[in-house]
Amino acid sequence: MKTILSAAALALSLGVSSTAMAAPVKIGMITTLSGGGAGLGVDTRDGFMLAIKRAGNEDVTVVIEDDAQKPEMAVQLADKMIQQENVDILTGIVWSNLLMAVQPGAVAQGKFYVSTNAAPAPLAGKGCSPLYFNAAYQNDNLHEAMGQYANEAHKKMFILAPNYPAGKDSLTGFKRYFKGEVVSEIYTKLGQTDYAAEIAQIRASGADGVFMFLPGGMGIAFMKQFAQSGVETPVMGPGFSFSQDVLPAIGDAALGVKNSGQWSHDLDNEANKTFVDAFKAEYNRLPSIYAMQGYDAAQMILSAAAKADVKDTDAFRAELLKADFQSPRGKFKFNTNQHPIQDIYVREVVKEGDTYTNKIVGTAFTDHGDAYAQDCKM
Amino acid sequence: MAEPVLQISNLVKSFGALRATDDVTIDLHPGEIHALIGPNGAGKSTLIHQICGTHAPNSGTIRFMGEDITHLGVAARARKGLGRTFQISSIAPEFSALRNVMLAVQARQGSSFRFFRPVRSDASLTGPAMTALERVGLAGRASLPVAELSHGERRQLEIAIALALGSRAFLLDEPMAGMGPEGSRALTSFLADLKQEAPILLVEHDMDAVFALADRISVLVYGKIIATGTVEEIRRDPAVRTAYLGDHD
Amino acid sequence: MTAALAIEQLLNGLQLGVMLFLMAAGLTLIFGVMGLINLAHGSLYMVGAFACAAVASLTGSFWLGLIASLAAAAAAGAIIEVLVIRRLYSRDHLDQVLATFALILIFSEGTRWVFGSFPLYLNIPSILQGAVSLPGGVQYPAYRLAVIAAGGLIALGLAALITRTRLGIRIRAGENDREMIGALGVDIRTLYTVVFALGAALAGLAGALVGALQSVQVGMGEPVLILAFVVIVIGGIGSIKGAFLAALLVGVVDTMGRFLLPHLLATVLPPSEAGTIGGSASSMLIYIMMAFILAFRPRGLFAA
Amino acid sequence: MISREWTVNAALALALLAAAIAAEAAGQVFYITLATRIAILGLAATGLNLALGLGGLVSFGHAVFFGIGGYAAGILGSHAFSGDPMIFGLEGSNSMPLIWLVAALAAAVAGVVIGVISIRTSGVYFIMITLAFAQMLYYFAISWPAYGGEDGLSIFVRNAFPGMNTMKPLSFFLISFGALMAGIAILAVLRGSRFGSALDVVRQNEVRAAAVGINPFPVKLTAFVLSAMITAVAGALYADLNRFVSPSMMSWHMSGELIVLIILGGTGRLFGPMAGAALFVLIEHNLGELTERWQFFLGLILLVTVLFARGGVLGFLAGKVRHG
Repeated sequence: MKTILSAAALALSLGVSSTAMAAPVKIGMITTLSGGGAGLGVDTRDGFMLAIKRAGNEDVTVVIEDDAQKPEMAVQLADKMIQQENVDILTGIVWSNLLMAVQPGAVAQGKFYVSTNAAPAPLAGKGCSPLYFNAAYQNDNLHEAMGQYANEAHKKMFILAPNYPAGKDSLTGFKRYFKGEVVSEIYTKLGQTDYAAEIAQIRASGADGVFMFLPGGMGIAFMKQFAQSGVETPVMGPGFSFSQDVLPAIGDAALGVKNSGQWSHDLDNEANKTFVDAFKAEYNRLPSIYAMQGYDAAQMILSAAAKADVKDTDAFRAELLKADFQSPRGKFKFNTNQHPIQDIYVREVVKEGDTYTNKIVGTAFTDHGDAYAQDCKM
Repeated sequence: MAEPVLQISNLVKSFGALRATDDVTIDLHPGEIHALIGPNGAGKSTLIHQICGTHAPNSGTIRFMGEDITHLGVAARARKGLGRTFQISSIAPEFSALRNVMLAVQARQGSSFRFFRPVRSDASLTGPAMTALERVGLAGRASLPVAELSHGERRQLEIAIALALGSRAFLLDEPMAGMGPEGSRALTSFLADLKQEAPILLVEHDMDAVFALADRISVLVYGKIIATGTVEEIRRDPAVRTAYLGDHD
Repeated sequence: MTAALAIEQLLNGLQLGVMLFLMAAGLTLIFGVMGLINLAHGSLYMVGAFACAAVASLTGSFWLGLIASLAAAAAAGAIIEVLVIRRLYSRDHLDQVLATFALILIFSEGTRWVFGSFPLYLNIPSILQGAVSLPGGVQYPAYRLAVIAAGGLIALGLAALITRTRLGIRIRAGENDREMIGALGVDIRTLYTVVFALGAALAGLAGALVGALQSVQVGMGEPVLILAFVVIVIGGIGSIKGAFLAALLVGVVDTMGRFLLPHLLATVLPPSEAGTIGGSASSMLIYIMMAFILAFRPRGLFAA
Repeated sequence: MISREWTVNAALALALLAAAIAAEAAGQVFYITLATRIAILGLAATGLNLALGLGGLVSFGHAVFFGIGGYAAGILGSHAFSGDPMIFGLEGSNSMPLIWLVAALAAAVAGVVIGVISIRTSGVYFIMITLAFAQMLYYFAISWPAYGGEDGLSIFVRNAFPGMNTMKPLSFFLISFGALMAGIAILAVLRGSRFGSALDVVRQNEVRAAAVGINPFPVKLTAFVLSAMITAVAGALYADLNRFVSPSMMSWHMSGELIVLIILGGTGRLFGPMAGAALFVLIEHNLGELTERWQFFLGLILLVTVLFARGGVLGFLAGKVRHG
C-alpha cells in the first residue's frame, strides 16, 4: 500500500501543536504489512506515525509501502522511492536480510537510512556508512544481555536459534558474555514449528537454563510446547520472542520468562509515559518494542529536521548524531558506528489484569555499545 | 527357408500369479504376413508390448535381424527398423500429417539433436516424408492437421510413418479396426503389396481380412500359442475350433 | 544418549507423522478421486486453526473450537470446490497448480483481513496439560499422546469409511473409473464436493490440533503443505495406505535427523559447526530421501 | 505474409523498448527500472517456457536455476570487488559475459543432476520432485554461511559489460532487453529445428515418439538443461538489477511466479513470458499503490485468468496457437 501522509492534516485532527522544520523532508517507509511477519511492520509503522502525528508539521511527508517480507520487493520499492518519489530518508525495514539488500544501494545514492529494527553485524562494522543510523540497537545486544544475565544464576546453558545468520549472531552474542558452560548449541530449521525433538534434548541435557532466540511464530510454538513438556528448566531469551505482539498468543506459557530489552512499557520516565499513553489512546493496544523503535526513529529524524536541511547532508548528519530527543527508553546516544549506546534491561513476563506484558526486573548493561564499532572506519 | 526376420523364443511374462505370456515362440519370415489371433484377453497386447519394448519379459529372447534386442528400449528398436502401428491411433495430434512422417524420417536419420536448421525447409526431411505419404495415398492430405483426418486416413498415416522409418518388419495392431468395408478392402490390397517390402506381424480381429491376407496364422489362448500353421491348417485344427473358432460357428 | 531420550524422539516422530497424515490423506484422496493437485490445502489447514482459535477464545472451550475447525474447513472446502475447483478437474496440472496458487494468496490475505496481523492465542485443553510418565522413565506431554491416538483413530476411521461404507465404495469407484460411476447413476458433482469437503475437514482438524501446539498465524499452512506433498509423493499419489506409512516415515526421519545428525557430526567437528552443518543437513534430509526414493521408484512406494 | 502473432510480438517488443526510452527522456528513472525488471523476469520465464511450454515439463523448481544465476553474479562480483580469491584460488570477475557463462554452466550441472532423477517421473510426480529439489537447495542456501546465508549477498557495484556503463539505467535496460531478445530468438530457432520437432512430439505423445524411434528421455533432459541455463542467465541479471542476491530468489513462491508469468502471457508462445512479465510487474506495481491487500486482488486476477482467459495476453491479442 502506498500511503502519503502529511503530518499537518493529522495534527489538526489530534489538536497537537506544530513545530517548525528547517526545510521540507520526505521519508520513505518500507516495511512488512502483509504475510506472516506483518505484525512487526504494523507496529513499526504505527509507532513511527504516532511521532509524526504528534509533531504535526506539514513539511514532513511519509510514503509507506509493503515489502511482503521479500528482499527483491524491498529493493524495488527502495528504487522507486529514491528514483520516483525522491525521498530524502528511508526507514522501516524489519528484517536483516531485507536491510542488507536495501542499505548499500540507498546510501550509495546519497540517501539517509534510519533503521527501526534490523541491525546486522556487517552494517555496524566494516560496512558502516555515514548515512546509515540505527535507532534500535545492534542485533547482538539483547543476546549479549542475556549472556551477561545468565552468569548470575546459571552454570550450564542449553542454547538454540534458527539456522540463519541472525541465529548464529545471536548465539555468538550470548556466548560473548556467558562465562559458564554451554552444554549444547542447536540450530533449528528456519520457520520450524515443532520443537519436540529439541525439547527432548533439553530434558536430557542436564542444563540448568535454556537460552533461545526464536522470533515470531517459531517462539510462540516453542514456548507453548515447552510449557506442555513438563520440563522445568528456566527459559530466557531476547525480547523479540516476548514482545507485545506475540505475548497474547503464547499466553500463560510465557509467564515468568526472563528476557532482555532496551525498553519496557513500564520504564519510569516522562517520555515513556507520554509514548505509552498516546499509543494506547491512538491504537487501543499496548505498544511493542517495535512500535517504540519506530517512534524513536521518527523522533530522531524530526529532531534533526528541525535544525538542518536534509539536503545538506553533513549538517543533517551532525544533527542526527546529537540524538537530541526524549527517548522512551531514557538515556540514548550514538556510538562511533552510529548505533545506540544505551542500557539493556532484564524483563520478566507478567500478567497485568487480562494483559500479558513485561516488567523490568534488573539491568544487564549500562551504556552498552556493540562489539563491531571498532571495525567501523568512517 | 531363409533366416527369420523376427524370432521370439520361449517368452514368459507374469503379472503376479497371472501368466500373460506363457512360453511363447513365434517367428516372422521375409515376405510373409503372419497373423496372430486369439480371443479377447488371450494376451495379444501384452505380447506386442514385449516385442516393441514397452514391457520387459521375465524370460525368453527376442531376436531381430539376427540380433538380440530383448533388452533394448522402445526407441532403439524402432530405429533398428521394427515399425509399429497402434491399436488406438496415437499420433502427434497437433502436427500436420507431413510433420508426423517427417519425425520418423528424422528419427531414421538419427538426428534429433540438431538445434539450428529449420525443419520446414529441410528437403532431406520433407522429400522422404512425401514419398511415404504418396505410397499410402495420403499425399493430397499432407498439410492437414492430424485431428482433421478421418479414422481410415489415420491408419494410412500410421503405415506411412512405419514406411518412413524404413522398417524391416511391421507390427500392425488391428489396422482394420473401425474401418468401413471400402477402407478394409483398400487396406487389404495395400498390405498384400507391403509384405514384399517387409514382413508383417498382424494382430487382427477381422477374420475375413486375416484369412485373405495371412500366409501363416498363430493362435494365442491364455498366453499360450496353441497352434501355428497355414490358413487351411488352422481352419482344420480341432484345438483351435474348440478354443476359439467354436464360439463363432 | 539414553533409551528414554530415544523413545521420546521416536514418539515425537510418530506425532509429527500422524499430523502429516491428516494433511496428506485429504490431498491424496482428492488427487486419487478427482485427479486434482491442490496447493490450497495448506490454506484449509490455516482456516481450521483460525476457526478453532476464534471459537475457543469466544466460548472458552477447546472442544467446541475443534468442532468449529472441522465445520469451517469443510465449509470453506465445499465453497471453493463449487466456485473454483470444479472447473479445474478437466484441466491439466499446470492450470490446477496456478489456480490453487492463486487461492493461497486469496486465503492468506483474506484471513489477515478478518483476523488482523497478529498471531492468535490457542491453548490445549486443561485436562491434557502437562506431561505423563511412561514406562522406561519417559516423560511425555499428554497432549501429544492424545494427538497420536487421535490421528491413529482417524486413520482407522478413514480406512473403515473407504472399505466399508457406500460413500467409500463410490470413492473407490471414482478412483478407478470416472465414467463408470456416472453410468451407475451416482451424482458425481455431489460426490466430488463431499470428497473435497472431507479432505478439507481433515486438514482443518490437523490445523486446529497443531495450532494448539504452535502458533496460529497467517502462512502457517505452507511449510506443512510442502511436507504433505513430500509425503504423498513418497507414498504414491492416490494411496491412503501409502500416505499413512510415508507420513510416519517422514515424521520419524525428520525428527531423528534433526536429533541425530548434529550429534554424529559433533564427534568429528567443533560443536558450533556441527550444529550449523547438522542443522542444514537435517533440513535437507527428507528432500534427499524423497529424491532417492523417486529415483528408484518413480511412482512412489505404494503407487495406486 | 507476416502473421498476426508476429505483428503482436514485434509491437510488444517495441513497446517495451519505447517505454524505457521515453522514461529516460522524461527523466523518470524508476520506469526504466520497471522495464528492466520486465525484461529480466521475461527472460527467466522464457527459459522456463522451453521446458514447460515446448516440452510440457511443469517444473515447479525453476527458481533454483534463477537463484544459481544470481549467486554466480553475486559471488564472482563480490570477489572481484574485494580482490579475495575464491575456492581453488580462482579470481572473481565483474564481467557480465563471463558471469553469464559461469551462471549457465553451473545451472547446466544442477540441471543435469536434477533432470536425470526428475525426468524419470511424470505428471504430478515431476511437479513435486522439482519442488523438492528446489526446497533442498533453498534450505542449503539459507544455512550456508560463506555467502551470507539468509541475509544474502550485496553487489556493491553493478557488474560491468564491455563498452557500456551498466550503472546507467538505460544501458542496463538495453543489456537486459538484448538478453531477452536473444533468449526468445534461441527459443524460436530451437522450436523450428529437428530438436524442436522431437521435443514437441514428446510433449504431445511420449509413446508415439518412442515408436518412431525418438527416445524421449534425452530429448526432455536436453530441453530441461537448456531451459535451466537460460533462466540462470536471467538470475544473474536480476542480481545485478537488485544489486543483491538472496535465497528468496530460490523460494517456491519464485518458482510459482515464473509459472504465473508464462500462463498470464500465454503458454508455449514465444513472447508469452515477456507479455506475462509485463502484466505481472504492472499489476504488482499498481495494485501495491492502491491497497495494502494487493495480494488478495492479485490472487483474484490470477484465478480469473486461469479459469476464464486461458490463452493469456497473447491468446487475447493474437488469437489461438497455430501449428504446422
